[in-house]
Amino acid sequence: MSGVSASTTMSEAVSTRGTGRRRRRRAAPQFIIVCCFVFIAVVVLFAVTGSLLAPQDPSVQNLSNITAAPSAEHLLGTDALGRDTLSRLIAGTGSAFVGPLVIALGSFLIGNLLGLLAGYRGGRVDSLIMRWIDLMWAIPSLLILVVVAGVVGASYWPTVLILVVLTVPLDARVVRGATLEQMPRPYVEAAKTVGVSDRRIMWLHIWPNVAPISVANTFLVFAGSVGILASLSFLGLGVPPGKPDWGLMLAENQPLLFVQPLACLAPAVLIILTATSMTVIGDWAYERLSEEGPR
Amino acid sequence: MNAAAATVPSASILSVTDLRVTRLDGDDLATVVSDIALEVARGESVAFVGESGSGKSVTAKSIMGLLPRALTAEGRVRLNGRDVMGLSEREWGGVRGREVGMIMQDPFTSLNPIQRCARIIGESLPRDATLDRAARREEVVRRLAEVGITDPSVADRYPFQLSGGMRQRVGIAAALARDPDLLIADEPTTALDVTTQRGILSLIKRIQQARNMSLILITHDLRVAFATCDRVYVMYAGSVVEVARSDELDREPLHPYSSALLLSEPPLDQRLRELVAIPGSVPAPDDVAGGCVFAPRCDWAREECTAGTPALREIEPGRWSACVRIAEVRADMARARDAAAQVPDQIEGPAAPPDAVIRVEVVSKTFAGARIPALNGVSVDVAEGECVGIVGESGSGKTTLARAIIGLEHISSGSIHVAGVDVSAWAKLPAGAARQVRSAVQMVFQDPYSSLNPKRSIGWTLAEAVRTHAPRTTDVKGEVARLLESVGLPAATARKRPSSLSGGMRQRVAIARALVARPRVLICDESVSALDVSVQAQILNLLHRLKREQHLGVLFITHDLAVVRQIADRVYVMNRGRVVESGPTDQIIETPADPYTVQLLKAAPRATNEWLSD
Amino acid sequence: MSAVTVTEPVGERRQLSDRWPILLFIVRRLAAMVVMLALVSFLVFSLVHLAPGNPVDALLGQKPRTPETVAALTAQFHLDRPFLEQYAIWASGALRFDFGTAIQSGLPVMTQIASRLPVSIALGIFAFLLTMIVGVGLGILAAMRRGRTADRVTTASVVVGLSTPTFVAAILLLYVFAVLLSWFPAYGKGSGGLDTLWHLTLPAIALALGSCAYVVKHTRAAMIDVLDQDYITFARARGLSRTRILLTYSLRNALIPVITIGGVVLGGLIVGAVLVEVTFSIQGIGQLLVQSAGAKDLPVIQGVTMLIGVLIISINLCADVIYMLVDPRLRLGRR
Amino acid sequence: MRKRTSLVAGALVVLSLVISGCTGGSTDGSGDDAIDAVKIGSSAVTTLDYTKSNVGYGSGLGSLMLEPLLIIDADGELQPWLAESWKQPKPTVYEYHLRDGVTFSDGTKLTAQDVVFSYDYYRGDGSANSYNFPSSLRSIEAVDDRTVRVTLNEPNAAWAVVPARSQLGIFSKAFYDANRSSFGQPGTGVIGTGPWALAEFDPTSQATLTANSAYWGGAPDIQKVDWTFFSTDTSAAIAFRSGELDVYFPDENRAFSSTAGTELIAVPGAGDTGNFVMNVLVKPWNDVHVRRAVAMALDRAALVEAWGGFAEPADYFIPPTLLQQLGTADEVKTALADVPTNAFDLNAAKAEMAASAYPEGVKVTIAVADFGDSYSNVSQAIVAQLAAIGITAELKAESSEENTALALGADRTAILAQYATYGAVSADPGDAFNYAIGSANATKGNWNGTNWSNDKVDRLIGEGFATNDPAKRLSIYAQMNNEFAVNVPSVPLFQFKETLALSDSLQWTGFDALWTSRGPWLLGITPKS
Repeated sequence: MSGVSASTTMSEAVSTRGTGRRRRRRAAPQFIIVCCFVFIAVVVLFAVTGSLLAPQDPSVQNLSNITAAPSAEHLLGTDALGRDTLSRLIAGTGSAFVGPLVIALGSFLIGNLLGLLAGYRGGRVDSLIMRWIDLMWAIPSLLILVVVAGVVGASYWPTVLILVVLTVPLDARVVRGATLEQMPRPYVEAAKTVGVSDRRIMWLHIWPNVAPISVANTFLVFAGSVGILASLSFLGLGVPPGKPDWGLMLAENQPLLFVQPLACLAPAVLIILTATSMTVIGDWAYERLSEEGPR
Repeated sequence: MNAAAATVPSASILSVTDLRVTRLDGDDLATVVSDIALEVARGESVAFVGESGSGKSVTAKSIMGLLPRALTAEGRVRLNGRDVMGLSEREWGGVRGREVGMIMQDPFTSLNPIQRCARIIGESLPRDATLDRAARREEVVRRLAEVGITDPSVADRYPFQLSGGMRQRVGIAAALARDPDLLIADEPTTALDVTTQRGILSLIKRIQQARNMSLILITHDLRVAFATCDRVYVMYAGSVVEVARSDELDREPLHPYSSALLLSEPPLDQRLRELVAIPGSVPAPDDVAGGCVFAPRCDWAREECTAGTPALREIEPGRWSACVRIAEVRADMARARDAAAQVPDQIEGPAAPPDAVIRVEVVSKTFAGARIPALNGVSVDVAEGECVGIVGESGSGKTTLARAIIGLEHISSGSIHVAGVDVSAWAKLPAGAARQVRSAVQMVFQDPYSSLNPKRSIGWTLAEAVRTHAPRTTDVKGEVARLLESVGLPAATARKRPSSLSGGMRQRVAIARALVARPRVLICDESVSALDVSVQAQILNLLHRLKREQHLGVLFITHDLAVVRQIADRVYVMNRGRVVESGPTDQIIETPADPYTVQLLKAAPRATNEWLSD
Repeated sequence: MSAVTVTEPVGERRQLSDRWPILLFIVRRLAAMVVMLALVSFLVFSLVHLAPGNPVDALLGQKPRTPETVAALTAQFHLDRPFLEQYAIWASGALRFDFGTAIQSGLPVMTQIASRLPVSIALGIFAFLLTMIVGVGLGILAAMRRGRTADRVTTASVVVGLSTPTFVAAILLLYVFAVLLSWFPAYGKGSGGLDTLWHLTLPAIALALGSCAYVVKHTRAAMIDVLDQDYITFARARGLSRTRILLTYSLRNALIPVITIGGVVLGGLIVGAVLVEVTFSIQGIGQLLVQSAGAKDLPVIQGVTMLIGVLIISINLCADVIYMLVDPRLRLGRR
Repeated sequence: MRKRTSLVAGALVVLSLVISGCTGGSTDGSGDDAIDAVKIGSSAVTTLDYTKSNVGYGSGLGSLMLEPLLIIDADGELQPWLAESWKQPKPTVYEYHLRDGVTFSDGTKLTAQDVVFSYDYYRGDGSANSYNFPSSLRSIEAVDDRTVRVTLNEPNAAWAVVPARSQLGIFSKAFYDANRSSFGQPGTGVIGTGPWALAEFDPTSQATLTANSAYWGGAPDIQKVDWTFFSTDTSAAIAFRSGELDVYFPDENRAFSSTAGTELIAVPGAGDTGNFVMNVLVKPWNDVHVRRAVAMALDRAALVEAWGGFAEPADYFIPPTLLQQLGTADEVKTALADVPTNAFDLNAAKAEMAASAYPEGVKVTIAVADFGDSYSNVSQAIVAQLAAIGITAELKAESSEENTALALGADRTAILAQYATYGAVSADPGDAFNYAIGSANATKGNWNGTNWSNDKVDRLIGEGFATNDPAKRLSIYAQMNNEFAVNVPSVPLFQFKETLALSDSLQWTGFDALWTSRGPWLLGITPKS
């Protein structure tokens, strides 16, 4: 202890104020987080390779071997047209993953841009976004999609685009809220008084502090989109019949619950796993991003 | 350690031995306080004094079994002769409120926001009382009267409808409802204005004496402790370093830390040449374990100081110190105190020079929806090289004024000129003029913990400021290092994130950032009020030095007259949006003209009993 | 006790104006709601109008038709009028709460909605009660047992619950409890009373699952926040009983933010009901919407969208008003 | 999407008519066999006003209350029902004499005015039911209280069976007059002469019917009918499995059977067929070689599997079962002997492809409307089978409305090839599919989705109705089948069976494809002895 100079001990004192007020939330145990990453990695792999890695052609029918129980040849059995369930699940990974990815990224980009603008500048952008959000509030997006898809008969990509449009204001609101929370913080005002340009303040000062919540929210949007897209397929809106798609498989194979339940339950489980994994990873990302330097 | 036992003549109501509190931090156990021993006699008032992180509050909470979840206490706490350490929450129910009560620090958060005052007090009344509604109500009104609230309608108000002082009075009434034998007041006035502080403290003292109740007052302010309490426990980094009667400690502290703490406290009655600051900041207990906790910051520290944990030793009857070298350094310390008390030969010219950098003329400002203007015809001048103080309580408009000058608020009427540029309408300033104004005036904010972007390193923040003001600077890194050095920080600080710096260091960084623009006037908005006194002294000295060396003008905004006395040449006293009085600092403080100034001065803490007696 | 005079100002009296902020708030929100509904109705109207297909075709189905029939139906539903006129006809009816006649069934839209509303409302309320009771209960439990096993299990379930789409939950529940175990009926709304309750149990659970997780998450956070408040410590320091602290301090304060959550949840349940009703063959308004959307039954689509819009906006308005009433800080205005 | 299924399929079941079978319901009300309640299911019925929606009769619910003038017996012969006799004084005039002592369930007497009013109501403008009346119908009038006279502008062989249609059930005019605005709707319902009367009607869940003790045929054995509405076959199947359902007519047969855990009763169908329809106005279907190749590339037996079974492979456009109206089975067989069947033959199909304009194969788009899983499955199987001859097909999902709008639209080239069901709307072999053939129907608002016809077919259509001679008509329709087989505008794939799920405790000995033409069909169901 002897000979410790004042300046080194100074740095040891950790304040309990300011940053300390944000409660540390424990994310899931390490093991589970790793599992989620591995699962998502596998999903991404299948989404990229498509049906290349599927044991069989997902669209090949075998009408003499319909609703077969699991066997060595068909690990998860077959459906009402004798197609291999496992292969169809693998082939369906793409539409289960890519759409939500586009929705999450799209609304992340636009939402952050608009949210930051609205929060920072207020004025017209702000009221536009707020009205947009009010509208979304009045009529929830799934209902809009049901009406749109039911009436217009929207298919996959239009649905994805509509979802981006519907999600943007929600994202923007999150970012706007977080921005408004940051705005009165002295560091923002300090940057202003130092003469830092608005653009720099927005993107280099405020945004990094908004990012954790925005990124975590994006993962939630992803998880939610998995559900919404699957819901629409389930209602028969969005994906043409015969296309391997988890939500559609759930709907198509629901009548098989008594005969070959796996054909229906397997996609259900995959939908839950994908959404859950993304949520967990989102939580993890939030925590990592919220860390404020070395402690 | 049977330290304090002997000092207490009559039967003690509270006796604590070997108290140790640890915090579970992840998988690590961190010490919060250790080896605490203390004794409180019936009817006695005792103060725990120390800076933030000294463990005084935690000690009080462990006495009441109210430690937060993450903290664990071991040791022995005897209350009225009974060991209360292992009590269950149910058993505590009979002890708390009845044997020991507590007043919390922040009256804004310690009262249930959705209950009316009558309920808050009523539910705290003894449970067994077979009072009917009317009688209970009467009792509540009586209790309110006891804490000085004579308006019975207050009982029907919600806490948020009351001022801070009123809330604290309601809190005291609630804490006293079961007539506890011992009252713990945990910094009961830190969240309040100075004028309110005196009222609350004198109320507590009066009630304590009237009821012959024991009192533990937790405070960071030695003057408050001396004025209120019989004895003082000085705490530092989780340990008690000195125990003494108030008057004796005031006369001669017997521990270098107590001595330094007293010295860094700015006096109101005179202006010192320089405040004595303690270098560095309060360490974590575990970092200074195994030796004298103050050794790293102590001028008199020798090898023997860190050879082992020093115990409290009775130096004189009733006087205990943990300094192992006290016998050797006692005289030294006395000399140091004398030296510090030196008054400067003369104070710089007070008159406002004609070429004011900041010229505020009859500025008014009313916030949207507010009925009372935040600023009401305020005129203020600040010139280069002078330090102008603005003193006022919360709500006086002093911060609004500062923000208006720097362009963070729009004014309703009047004019503000900075460096000759009319900045009444900031938004409409041409870019060139804005830059000119920016480089004339800069600001240091109150809260050092949030005025730096938590996501950016110190170096990044400073470099950005450098590039903003000197776009062609080639050696940004060198410039950053130079800036850090000018505020007394090592160049290596640039790599750190704000979260790893202490409050004082962050405030130095904030000042460094403000200095990038080479401003002619620096506005300091309560820039030292969030800091511990020892650190406050450092920053005040730094500002002093900058003023002298760089001929920097300072507009110093504070609620603390003593601080103003030390730093300001001229002072404006503000109350409710108006400047009620202005003039040279010494003149205002010594011969105040306005009744409000008189009231402020009366309220400023003094280390004597008279301060609290009306 | 010698009286000490207090010089500090006591808060101003403003009882008369106390109630005005709420009234004003409600009036403003209602006005906004009308504008919003007009906008939504116009959007839906143009959407349906622009989409391919013809409701008369939907009505007559895959069957031979006579030109007279087609002409008569076209005239009956004003399909031969210009778009704006069609909307004007609809809007003037809607102002008188006449939403026209359903194309598919020929019933007045109001009648058709009215006949399906009870089961949806029953399902919604059932799920809402489940959500709030279980959600708040678990949230409090988790907060009180913070860091312990009960909390960890709850928190983990919340993540899964939040990530499980309603219809997936519905199918899994259907499979396990109706198909494998046969504990619950798997379709329909039963024949009223307890039987209906019995029939709606699985759908309500499926519906409540996600929102329940949401409520747990927020209740837990609110409760933890409250438990850390100074006033709880102060209450303990005064020796108040644990029950009292739990009920009048922790719960009441923690539940104030949960009221807003309740509004959000109820809105979410209305949406989720669409999928649950389809999965469990409950002929409620959700299914009516899906069906009508498919059939381009514009009057019904409009009616249901308006209904849901009004419901959601009113629910949130109610939640806000209750929030204001329950929290004196909002009711009386801070400072 | 399942909604559509039930609506369309319901219509098919009812519209298909007449041929063979045995006696319908026994109407003797012996109290010994009384059954307390029978639980029947169907898709939702929103109204019993047949002019508003066809699901009322489509489900079979309405026929328990509203009875037709005539019925068709098991041999396909017309039999008296509300009309005790009828005659045809002139080729264009039919007179129906009502049974004496028939009362409505509210006790009022059935008169000729009720019949006239009901018919006029059904054929009015805007009625969903008006297609049942030929355009040659001039008037319907009451000659006296018990006699109704129908006058046609010109002779029409198809009129004879019209009064036997279940969708033309007679209701009480007085009741209608008293309940104009709410007629047929929940809370009001309808009043007919049938053995059961409506007691409760909630379109969102169920209807309850109670026995009409004053029924002219004697009080029925079944005291109460609990009729439940299901939104999907699956939910009905689960209900059946748990014993909450006694009678159900499924659409998704195989799924229903496995989910309900019951063997379906299946009888030969009335004439509804599944077809692959190609629009000859667009490429590549304008090439007859392609169409022939398609016909021979489709493996009907496999497609039956994809459909979910409960169908027979079909070889002719007008099925022999319908033609048996005009002759014995042998006569029909002889008449069709020379008609090619385009049987499954991949090599022949490939040869046709090679002879076509697309020897290297071709890419096509096939529509699939949301009529149900079976539709989707068959369409997917067709896509797979066409791949074998180099036709790469892509499925395009359409809502049923979109599909209908395209099919009936002015732009005839916009119609995509698709798998479609041809419902036999009449028992008459000429009338059954008349709406879907000929050049007159290849126009806006009409159902000839192939847009194909030729002079010969157009001529045959007219000749078929102009004569009443069965042998002549059989020959005409055999020629028509030949035209279709040679030109293949559509490929007949299979003929549906009529299916029924019936609980073990009940029996229905007379169940056949014509069950809806038996008046109150539930009279045929009795407890198993």
